[in-house]
Amino acid sequence: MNALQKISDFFMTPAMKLIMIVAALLFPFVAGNEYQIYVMALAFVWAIAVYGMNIITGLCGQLNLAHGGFFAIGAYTLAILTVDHGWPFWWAFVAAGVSGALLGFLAGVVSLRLKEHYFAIFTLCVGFIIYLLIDKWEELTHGALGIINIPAPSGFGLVDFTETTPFYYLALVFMVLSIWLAARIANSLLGRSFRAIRISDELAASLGINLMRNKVLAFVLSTTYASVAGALYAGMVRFIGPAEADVVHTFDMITFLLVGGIGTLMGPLFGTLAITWLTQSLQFLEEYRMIVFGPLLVVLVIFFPRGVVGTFLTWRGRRLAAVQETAKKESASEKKPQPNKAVTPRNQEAGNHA
Amino acid sequence: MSNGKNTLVKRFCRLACASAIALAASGVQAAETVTIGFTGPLSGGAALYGQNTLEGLQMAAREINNKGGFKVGDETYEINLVSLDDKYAPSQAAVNGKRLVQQYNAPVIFTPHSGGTFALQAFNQRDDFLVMSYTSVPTVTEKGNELTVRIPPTFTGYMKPFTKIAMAENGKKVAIANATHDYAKYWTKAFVPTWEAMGGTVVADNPMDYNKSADFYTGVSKVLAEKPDVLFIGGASEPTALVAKQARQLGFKGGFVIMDQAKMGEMSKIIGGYKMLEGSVGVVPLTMYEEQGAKDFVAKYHKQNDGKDPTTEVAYNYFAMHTVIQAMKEAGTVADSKAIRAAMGDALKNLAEEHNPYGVTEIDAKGGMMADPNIATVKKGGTVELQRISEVLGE
Amino acid sequence: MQQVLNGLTLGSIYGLVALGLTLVYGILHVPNFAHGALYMVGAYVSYVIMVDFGANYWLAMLGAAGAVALLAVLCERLVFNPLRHAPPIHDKIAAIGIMLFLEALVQMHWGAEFRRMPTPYTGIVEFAGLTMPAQRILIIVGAFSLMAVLHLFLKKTMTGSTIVAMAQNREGAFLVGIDANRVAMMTFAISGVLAAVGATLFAPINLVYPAMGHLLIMKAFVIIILGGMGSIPGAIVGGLIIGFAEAFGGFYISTDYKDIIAFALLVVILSIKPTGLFTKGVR
Amino acid sequence: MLKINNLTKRFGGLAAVNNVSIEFEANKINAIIGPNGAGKSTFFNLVAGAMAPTEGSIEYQGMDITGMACDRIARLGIARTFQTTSLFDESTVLDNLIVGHRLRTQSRLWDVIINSKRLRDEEKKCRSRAQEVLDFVGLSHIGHRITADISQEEKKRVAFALALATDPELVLLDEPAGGINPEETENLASLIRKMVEHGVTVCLIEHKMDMIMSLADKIMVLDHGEKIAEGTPEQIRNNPVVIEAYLGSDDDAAA
Repeated sequence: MNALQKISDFFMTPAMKLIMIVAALLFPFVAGNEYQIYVMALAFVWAIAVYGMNIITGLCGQLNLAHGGFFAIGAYTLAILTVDHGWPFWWAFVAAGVSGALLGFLAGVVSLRLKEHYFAIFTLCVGFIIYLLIDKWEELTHGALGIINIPAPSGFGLVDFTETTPFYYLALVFMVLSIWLAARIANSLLGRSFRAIRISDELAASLGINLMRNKVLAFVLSTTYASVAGALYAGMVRFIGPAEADVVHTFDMITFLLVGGIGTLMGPLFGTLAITWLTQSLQFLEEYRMIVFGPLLVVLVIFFPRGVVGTFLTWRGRRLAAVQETAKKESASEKKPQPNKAVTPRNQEAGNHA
Repeated sequence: MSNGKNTLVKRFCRLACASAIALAASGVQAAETVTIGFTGPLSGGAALYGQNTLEGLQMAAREINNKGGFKVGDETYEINLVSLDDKYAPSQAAVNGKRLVQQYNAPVIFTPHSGGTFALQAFNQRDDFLVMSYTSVPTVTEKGNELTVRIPPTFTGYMKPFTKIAMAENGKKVAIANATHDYAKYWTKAFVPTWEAMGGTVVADNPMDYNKSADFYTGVSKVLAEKPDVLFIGGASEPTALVAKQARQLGFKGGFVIMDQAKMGEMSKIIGGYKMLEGSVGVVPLTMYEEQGAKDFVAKYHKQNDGKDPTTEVAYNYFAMHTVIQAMKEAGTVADSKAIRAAMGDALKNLAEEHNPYGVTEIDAKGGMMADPNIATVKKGGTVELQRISEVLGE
Repeated sequence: MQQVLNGLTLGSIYGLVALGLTLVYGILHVPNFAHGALYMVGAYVSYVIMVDFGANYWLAMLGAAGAVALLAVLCERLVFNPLRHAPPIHDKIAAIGIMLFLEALVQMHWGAEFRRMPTPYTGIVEFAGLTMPAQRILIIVGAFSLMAVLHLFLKKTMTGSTIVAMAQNREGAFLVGIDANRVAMMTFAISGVLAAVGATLFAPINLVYPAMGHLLIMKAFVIIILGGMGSIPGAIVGGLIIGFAEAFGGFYISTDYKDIIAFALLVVILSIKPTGLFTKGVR
Repeated sequence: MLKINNLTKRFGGLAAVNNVSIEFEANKINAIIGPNGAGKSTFFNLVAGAMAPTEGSIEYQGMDITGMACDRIARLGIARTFQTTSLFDESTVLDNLIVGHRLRTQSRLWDVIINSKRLRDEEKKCRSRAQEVLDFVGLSHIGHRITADISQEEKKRVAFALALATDPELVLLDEPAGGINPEETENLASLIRKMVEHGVTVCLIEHKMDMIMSLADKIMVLDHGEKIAEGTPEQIRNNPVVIEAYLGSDDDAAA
């Protein structure tokens, strides 16, 4: 038990973050071939979108089924501006983020007036409308033909992002930034407001939290994440079609989120990487993948609703509480100042991600 | 299609075999094998299509391996066909492409969709592999990618003969009621100008989603309201047959121009013969071809598959695999994708007739295969008449 | 006029599917995203019974209804019942899980190809200048008679009225001593029957394939939001509204944009009236 | 402190609260009793802003707050607890309370992104306020526990603490003693008294009559949405109309 405790302590230390970043930096050198780097980079791009979903669904508790649609909006904004209007990549990239935010704001203002099931169903329809528009509005989106020859991110003559390894680092930078911001939000008063809404609208409102303003903010943040991820995706794959807006992507992201741990900080990354590599290694099972993942989703929500990371954090929280209790008893009997000051802030951090 | 009696057990066996082969291949890269890659939809909505294309490749590979492989220089090689599923998603095709090149050293990758082709083209010249694209979308070879071969001839060859026949049989007013997916859109884009250039008019334009639509009556009755002589339809064979049937039920008396994706032979199975297709022009399955190569291939396929008819996908991909191997022989290398591409022209000339059911003779500079396929006209009373495109236009 | 009949055909099927959905929602407050998958399974079961066992159309419909009802009850027992007290997000995700699973299962067994379901009613009825294939008349008549039967069941039988009671007031019904488990199972079974019959009626004029339930389920959701979630007349009226909107919209605007009509309608209506058209009181 | 004039709320044709007028004084414990379905919870919802009244007005410290949004009312100093206490089961007790003081802070998204001094100060302020209220309700010893693991009574106290973290002047307690044993009820009652001693006005709904009678300064009795009596516990106990209402209704409210 003690060894477990030590290991789990170690997971929460800043050193662990450093190790993870170093591991990510070294990955291309360790990877057997470019294919693995490519898969990893693509997983990072998806992870960014999943972090967005985590803000609205994990923190704020609103199941947004249009998330894949906003991913596609980012991808299409970038593709249309670069291919049809000759914008430089990074300008179009910024525009993709902005359009995700703006359209997210519009969709949010309308859809967030609805609660729970209504919201989920409504966003499902919003996602479908996005898909239909992309598929049918040929003048703007090229319709079913998709958009080809999307430029790779411009490296300003210094780096060539059409190469896999440089793109990997680019995706890594964006993902680390995304996680960093997500952590900031989750641990701040803002994140606490979102979580209060997740517990219950009534409770949050009675605590003086403006529901609409906070929900819309969370929604806009999430759609911005999604569209930034979508823009990166377009710059990576360099061909997009209406299928990017398919609701299947949203379901995939939900799976990533649930496996990793909904509402936790490292859950989205863990879930995305785990499932991505699992599917890659079980490639020959592709056809049967959903036969495994469907029931997996059901089992997860029934038995492990908090996913791998969430279950770990709860377990750890309990352990720490127990440790503190025994320490208190000991200090009471020995009349000594209790030695576990250092434990408290850690513990709080664990809880914060919940 | 519906005679695919794939039981669960059978599928699992096939799967187990495939994965065993894949595993074996990933383990040791034996000196005498050459890996040919495939990425296409093996699950999801387009799975059947993907599996059909793969089947053609497998059939050819099996044939070659059973004869002890093929000789390039002094070395004898066996084909190791590695297939990966991409669910029709371009990004997944790109991932698979990377994998096939990096992990399996495949010099050639087959893909049966334009989206996958575009995604692979983002890096195929740098990573040095040949994309064998089974799609008749012209754009895949028009962008100047030097390592792409488009396996079927472009559909644009059908425009003039179809238009000519349809006008002669029915009249000059056409209504568009085909499907809405990418391929159908490409078709419409090419068809409309041709029709108009030859003096026809488009009286209604109302494509429908053949796969998701709940009902074609609304759409069909809408275009029929404009009293067209000809109805331009087409998507997968099954829904196309339904569209034709519903148009007849709604009183349409003219003929159909049927996009080449739908095969009249398969449509006739659904709507009970060719009677409903009177006055129509389209393409027919290989089984109806008179050429020797086609007959040989069909006979061979029937023997191997309990009399089941081969699909176009099977036939073209079977041909393509043989062509690639022939090109490797001509080029004297199994690794240099540029040399293999360069040898394609010679390979086509020297390809055995039985390996070339469609009689493809040439490849153009951009990598597009050229053929003179048969087109079919349904005459009064439901008889089908076959003509080569050159014959139709030569009249 | 042709469009009225088209609208009626579409509307009656939409209504039938939406009815099952709205009943389940009314009783359990679960938006069953897997309902479209149940519809799809219903079509496959009918197909198998007819094509592989050579049975009669009506027998196939009966068989499908039974099988899907059983499947629906299983879903309730194994998935939704354990999740009764979970946060609302969980049952939705579980429903999505069921949907993915059923689709993958069907696809594994039958493949993704389109199949055509045979029907004994292939004739065409000509009436006052209107062309109506017999199957379409069968759809309209069949759907509406099933709705009538359901109505009688809910109004005249004991079990039916407990379902209505529970839909109207869950806590109240519970206090009065209604066996909530039994009612929940019953409701799922009915929704399964409705889905299977709808599928068997509709499939002959369409195709059978694993993803056939997708669009339908989304439209069904639009319908029950419009009609008020849990409201039975709302589902029927909503189904007809969407059916007619699509038939006329498809005819006068564009078939290409036909599918968007339902969703655009929803967005407009909910932007103006967030509680739906026919909802009464507070949500 | 709180002045209610002719308050009415109708759902469809049914009046859940009908023409109720009453005044609650500051620094007192005010109780609302009545049989099930008498409109007590609706009354609370109206005061807290969760619903807008059909008719009538609500005046709080001389300000008209009728129909004002819930969160604004909370910022004006009215806090509430709910019948069922919903909390973050997965985080620690202390962690649950920090958000309670959020309404007294100004930080926005931008502060979060740049981690501004304002944000850091406010977070410190919220944390210390959480610690304070936890001490106040006597739970500082379990602040580090996972909320799912604490007892029902402790949860009730945490809910009080959460309401107090908003710095309220008026606290609405909806059945605070529901589902806990008599001894715990007594402890909770003393906590309520302690709140009043510290300058908070309390208004509560409760079914436990003993507790109300010993605790309340003023009682209002609702029946079928209408006020049928108001007064001191003594007055209420002897009011024939009230007795009639309780005997006449066949529920267990008088337990």
